[in-house]
Amino acid sequence: MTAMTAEIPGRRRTFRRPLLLAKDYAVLILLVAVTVFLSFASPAFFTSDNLLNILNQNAPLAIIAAAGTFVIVSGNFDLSTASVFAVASVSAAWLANETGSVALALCAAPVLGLVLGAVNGLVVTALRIHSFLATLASSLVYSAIAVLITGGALITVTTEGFTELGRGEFLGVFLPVWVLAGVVALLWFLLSGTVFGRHVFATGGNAEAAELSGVRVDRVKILVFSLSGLAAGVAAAIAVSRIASGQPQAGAGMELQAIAAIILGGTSIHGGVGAVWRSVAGVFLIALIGNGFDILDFNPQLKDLVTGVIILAAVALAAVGRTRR
Amino acid sequence: MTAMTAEIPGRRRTFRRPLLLAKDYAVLILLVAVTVFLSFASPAFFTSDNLLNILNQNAPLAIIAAAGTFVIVSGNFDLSTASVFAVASVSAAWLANETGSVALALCAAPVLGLVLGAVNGLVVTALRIHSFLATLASSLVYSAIAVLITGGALITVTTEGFTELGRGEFLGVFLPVWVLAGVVALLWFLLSGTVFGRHVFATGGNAEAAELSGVRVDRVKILVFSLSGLAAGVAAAIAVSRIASGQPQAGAGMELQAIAAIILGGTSIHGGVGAVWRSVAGVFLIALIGNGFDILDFNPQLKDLVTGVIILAAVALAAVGRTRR
Amino acid sequence: NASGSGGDGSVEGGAYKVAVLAASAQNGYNQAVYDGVVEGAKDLGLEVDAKILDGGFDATTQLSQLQTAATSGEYDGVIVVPHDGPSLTAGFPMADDLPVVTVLNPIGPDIDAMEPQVEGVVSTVAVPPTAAAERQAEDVVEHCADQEGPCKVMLLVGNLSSPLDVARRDAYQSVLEREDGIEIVSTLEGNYDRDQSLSTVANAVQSHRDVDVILSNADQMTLGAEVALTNAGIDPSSVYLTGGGGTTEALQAVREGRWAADYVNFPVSMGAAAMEQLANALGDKPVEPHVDADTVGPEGVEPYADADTLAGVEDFTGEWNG
Amino acid sequence: MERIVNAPAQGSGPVPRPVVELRGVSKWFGGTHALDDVSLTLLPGEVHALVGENGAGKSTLGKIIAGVYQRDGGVLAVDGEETGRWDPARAGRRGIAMIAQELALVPELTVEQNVFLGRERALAGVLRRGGTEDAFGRICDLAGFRLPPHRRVRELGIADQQKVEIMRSLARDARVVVMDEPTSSLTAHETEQLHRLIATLRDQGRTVVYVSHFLDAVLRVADRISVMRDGGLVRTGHARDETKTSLIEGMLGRSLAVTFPERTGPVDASLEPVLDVAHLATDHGVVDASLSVRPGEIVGLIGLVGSRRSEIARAIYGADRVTGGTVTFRGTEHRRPRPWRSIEAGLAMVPEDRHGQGLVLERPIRENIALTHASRFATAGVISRRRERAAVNELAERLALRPARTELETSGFSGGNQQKALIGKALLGDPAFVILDEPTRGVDIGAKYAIHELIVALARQGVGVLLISSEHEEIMGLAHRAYLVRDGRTVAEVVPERTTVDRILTALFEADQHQGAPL
Ligand SMILES: Nc1ncnc2c1ncn2[C@@H]1O[C@H](COP(=O)(O)OP(=O)(O)OP(=O)(O)O)[C@@H](O)[C@H]1O
Ligand SMILES: Nc1ncnc2c1ncn2[C@@H]1O[C@H](COP(=O)(O)OP(=O)(O)OP(=O)(O)O)[C@@H](O)[C@H]1O
Ligand SMILES: [Mg+2]
Ligand SMILES: [Mg+2]
Repeated sequence: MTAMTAEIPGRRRTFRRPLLLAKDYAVLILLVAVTVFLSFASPAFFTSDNLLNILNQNAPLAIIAAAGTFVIVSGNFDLSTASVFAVASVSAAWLANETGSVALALCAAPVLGLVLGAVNGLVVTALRIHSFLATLASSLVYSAIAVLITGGALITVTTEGFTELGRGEFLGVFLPVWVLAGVVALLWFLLSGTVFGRHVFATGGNAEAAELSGVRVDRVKILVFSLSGLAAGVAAAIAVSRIASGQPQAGAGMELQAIAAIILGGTSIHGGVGAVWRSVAGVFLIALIGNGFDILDFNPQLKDLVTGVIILAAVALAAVGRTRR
Repeated sequence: MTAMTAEIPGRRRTFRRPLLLAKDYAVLILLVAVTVFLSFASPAFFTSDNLLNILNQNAPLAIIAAAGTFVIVSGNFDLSTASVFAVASVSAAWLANETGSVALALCAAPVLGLVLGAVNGLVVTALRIHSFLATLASSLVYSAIAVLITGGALITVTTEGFTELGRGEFLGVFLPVWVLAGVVALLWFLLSGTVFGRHVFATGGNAEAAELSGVRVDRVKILVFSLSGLAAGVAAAIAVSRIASGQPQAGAGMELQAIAAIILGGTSIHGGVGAVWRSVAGVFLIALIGNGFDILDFNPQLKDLVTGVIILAAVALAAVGRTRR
Repeated sequence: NASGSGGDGSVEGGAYKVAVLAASAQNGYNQAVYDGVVEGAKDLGLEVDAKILDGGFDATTQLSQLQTAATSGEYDGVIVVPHDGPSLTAGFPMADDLPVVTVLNPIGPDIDAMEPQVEGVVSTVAVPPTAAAERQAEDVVEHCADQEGPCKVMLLVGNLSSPLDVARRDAYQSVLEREDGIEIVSTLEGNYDRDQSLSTVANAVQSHRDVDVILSNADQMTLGAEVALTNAGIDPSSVYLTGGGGTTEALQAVREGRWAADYVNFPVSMGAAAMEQLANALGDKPVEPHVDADTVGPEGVEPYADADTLAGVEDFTGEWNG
Repeated sequence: MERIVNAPAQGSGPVPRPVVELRGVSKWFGGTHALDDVSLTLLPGEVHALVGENGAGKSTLGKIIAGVYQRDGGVLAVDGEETGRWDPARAGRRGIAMIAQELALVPELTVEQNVFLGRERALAGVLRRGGTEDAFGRICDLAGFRLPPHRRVRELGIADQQKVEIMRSLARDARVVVMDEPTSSLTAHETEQLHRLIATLRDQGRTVVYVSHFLDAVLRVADRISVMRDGGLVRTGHARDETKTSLIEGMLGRSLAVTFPERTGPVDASLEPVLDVAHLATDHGVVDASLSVRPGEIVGLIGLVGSRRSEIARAIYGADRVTGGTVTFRGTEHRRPRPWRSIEAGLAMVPEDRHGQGLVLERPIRENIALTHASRFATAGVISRRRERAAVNELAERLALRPARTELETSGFSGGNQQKALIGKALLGDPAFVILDEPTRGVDIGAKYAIHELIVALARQGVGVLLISSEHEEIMGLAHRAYLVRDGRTVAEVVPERTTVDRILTALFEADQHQGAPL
């Protein structure tokens, strides 16, 4: 920056580090801010019990959001995760009761999720339609299937050991937290360190350029939707095992919660830019707000208001670093 | 937003006529097909009573979808329409009870909608964030406001004449149908016949190019969100007058129904392409399916399944005309 | 008595701290239960600090809240209005064994079993949904018995992907289908929403203008159905309309003869009853494991109400509106 | 050097008041100082050329004048009046328009709608149906070329899109038009037309800012030339005082001989062709294309804009669906070609539209260069960043990528440097055959020379090259053989060494005259 240039008031003259950090790490900054605030506000907050609880409770959503990152980065939308979750839940519950085999039932959920996700991918690529509409339609179909499997009723699982996955512990930490950690580590690596991940970014950034660069864009899309379905299935296995019952409404609204968390994390809705850790951070930022409201004596009718304002704050923080050119 | 998002745009395409029709008018073709089917399936279907009844019921949603077309064509999303609808509903109900003035109460709804919509537009343009996240956040804030207005309870309106707008008739046709017709005609013309409409297309097609051409992209966005909010307010006025009560959950889910109908109609989710009539056709295609289920006494648990399959059919029909590159 | 089984709160503040886990804090019914808890505490002469938590009609959220309430050490007891009773099972046994009273729905795998199903739930203030629905349907049977020719019934139930409502529909069907003269002409989903019920009934009426009975499990839906009938040019009082909930508007409609009957709930009294049982548990007094919610209402108010039963209790206008 | 039109009498008489004046303007992008204290005046009735290496800051300067970018410091004055807030709409109202280097059109709108965007003919906001044809016709006349007004822009090739940009700036009736490399996709004939148009505008008293890497053309059309280097202004001088050599010296800070590198010797005619195309046809305008390329041979495609050279390339590469004919690659038939199959077989293509078809702008340049061959640096799908970075950095050095920071986001690179990355991307996989569609589009004179050398070096290594270029000299100077293309057919084969551009063009034009106008 030379000294002689006239200054235009209010305009950034030079590049400042902290702003860039704000732009890239808005979600982390807010996550830390909320954590610090809650730690001071309530002694019950910063206890390992409470923190592990938060992790445990939100493991299914975080798993779905982590895999959903691939979908969004590839420039697509998956609005069917909640329905896939429902189908996987009721199927697992039904199988557990029918066969009495816990392993079979709990493995069936991810497998079914994978299959339904792959179907999404096939529909999107074969019909060449935008995934928003395709998965909206498939979500209707899937949730109807979930209703038909159960007849709308509740399937209560009494099979011995069925709740082990959802409620068990290992080294004092709930199993779902371990699963979450494993899934996130794996997906993080898959997106940022592998050829497949590279192709996902390229597909979302510029599908035509990707195709011309030899990326098999259709295959990438199918894989990405399969992954999202698989994750919904894993999440369903955890959740169904935790509550020991399957019902078709399970997971309702999760698809939008996951997308909101992904974008809140900083992954671009236009595709091409994003990271798995961001989505996980997004999930837990929203979860912390909810936890704070439960722990502190706030009027719960304000929870949505505060969540909305904090989302806007995250976004505004990210925008500060991005001045107009 | 720009041309290079998700799908690979086929370069120069050559088309065959009938397929071209299928591609462009898939939603109309299905609308006709479903109408014909239902006319044969039930004598109660193709009666002026029933058809007017369908128009009447879906007038609020159709109004929201018609205005939402502008948002989608401009390359944006409005996920806050349902919350704007809720705020406008409860405010109108509250005002009617407080002031006893029906006119004031019912005019307040559109005005409030306009204001909340404009706020959306300002947030989107000032923070330069994607409207998906911005309106998701604002929808949380707005629905919290709706809850705070009512304290979470229901407001029953007993004011004389309050239900006139929602239940009244003119020339044997329900007033909401007249309102719908007027709004659709106006918006159709606004999008296809005015400079503003042209700029909406340009903004969605390539915001950068539009900006370079001197289109005030930010102003277009603010207007587009204001319009969407205004429509949600008008829809709320109709709905609240019809049921004579306001409650904060009113309209829940409407935002996604509207977007689904818009895209089902054939408006591109990437922006730059679309029409008001398409969205209205999309609304009524879905509405016909629901009407058919109620009239024919089909198991309502299958409604979602059939709706999903018909959406996929519409989309597949449109895809037939679109050959691979 | 305040130091009964006490968590930290009671020792320090001398007051019980109670978490009220609402299925949604933004819902009139849940709000009424909460009001009942507060009133009930007052009637018992207890100092109670009751905090309402918003489940947002979301099973996961509510489960989180339950677990947070258990681990935070903030509360002495919990009163729940489960959004989804079966999924709350996962919260039990609770980390700190707080006494839990559930209102409206049981916690546990069986939605019709009122005795506590999981360890930690001390009392259930509810009516089995199937039993209530059967009772509503029996009133319809009685009405139809007086009628000549086939009796055409429309079922208007909340949401057929919810096990609770499916159980209700099944109960309606099993009772009504036993009778020869009764024909169920349509089964509709009203989603606890006036506007949606209005639409769906308006549609169905197009092909069944001669409907005799609309049997609904929620007042909001019946209110929508009523508008639909009026719009279609049918006098609502010529149809046997019945709802569920006992809202102010519903009771008024029954009294005015627009509706034939209503199944009345007493959310405020249920909240008070729940508080009473919780206080018993905290005070090491005997606890009733099942409080029949039909019996908790004010003196003389019959839960399965019609104009006749309401005639005797003029000043009962319902415990909530929503 | 012969000028098209005589420059207006400058130097004699009072100096006219500048329309636009920049004083000490600077611009930062993150850590990059894109413009450093630049002062410049634009006079009415002049053609003011900007020249400089890739990344010198020409586009940035143009965009600041047109309001696309905000300056970080300095003064911008229009008609002697300092501007405060400045954006394209305000600039437009003050009579300033821009043709962007990277095409900025609305693909879903028609040609006519794009041309009049922001300037719609309307009454109280309601579009007027009639009258637009006349206005459109007038602009076509002025511009000297015609386009179908109701065709969607997305259906146009890149050259026609560039024409739309030109027409759009005309529709603005601007006093100042910034043209950022307006001819990079145009053929000689159209470039000539544009130059005549520029002269007309100048003679009407308008100002044209002309950014170009074609120094001969710059010297012919410009009145004054500003030379830029590394974000700074080296000098502004009268065109008559400059020569190609002086400009190059100013731009690079050193001299450089600009000729075509020595062609490799003729290729043994008995060699098996590496690529053999027979009667190729697609849905996208290729009717009957036959050609062959031997290892080490550079073969050109010569045609007018719209002759479907790019479509032939795409068909061979598998980007468009082939409906007839055969592609034989290294002796085996390339069935159902798809880009990934081509790449696996050892074929590479540099597409003509670097933004639409070439690069993922929001990713780092490293990922872009490595995209096609990421698996080369991977074991079991896991990429070794170290190996990847080493390979990419080496290529970046060979191509003189500026800035030489391969971790930066691609969108932050100047047009010419993005083009270099695109070429690097094709070369990373050591292909046996490359298709180069406008490989030097928008690169500076030094880089162009480097790319030419690279092409020749490839041929020396035995790689077959299919070269498409709107700069016919490029093909004449580099190719061993060339095919003439018209309407999706290969119509004749020529040996550039034995003919001239003029003769070829005459042949192509005459053929076109017989067919009637291409519209
Ligand atoms: N949007 C941007 N973000 C970051 N850096 C940028 C951006 N635009 C330009 N730059 C940087 O500014 C410098 C000047 O770029 P500019 O595009 O003006 O060059 P140019 O002279 O037009 O080059 P070319 O001849 O290649 O088009 C370059 O170093 C470039 O990397
Ligand atoms: N399928 C088609 N239908 C109609 N017009 C077409 C079609 N394909 C190409 N065109 C027209 O011809 C032009 C094609 O130019 P194209 O890019 O194919 O040719 P080119 O010889 O490669 O020229 P360029 O120098 O532009 O690359 C387009 O601008 C378009 O107007
Ligand atoms: Mg440039
Ligand atoms: Mg070309």
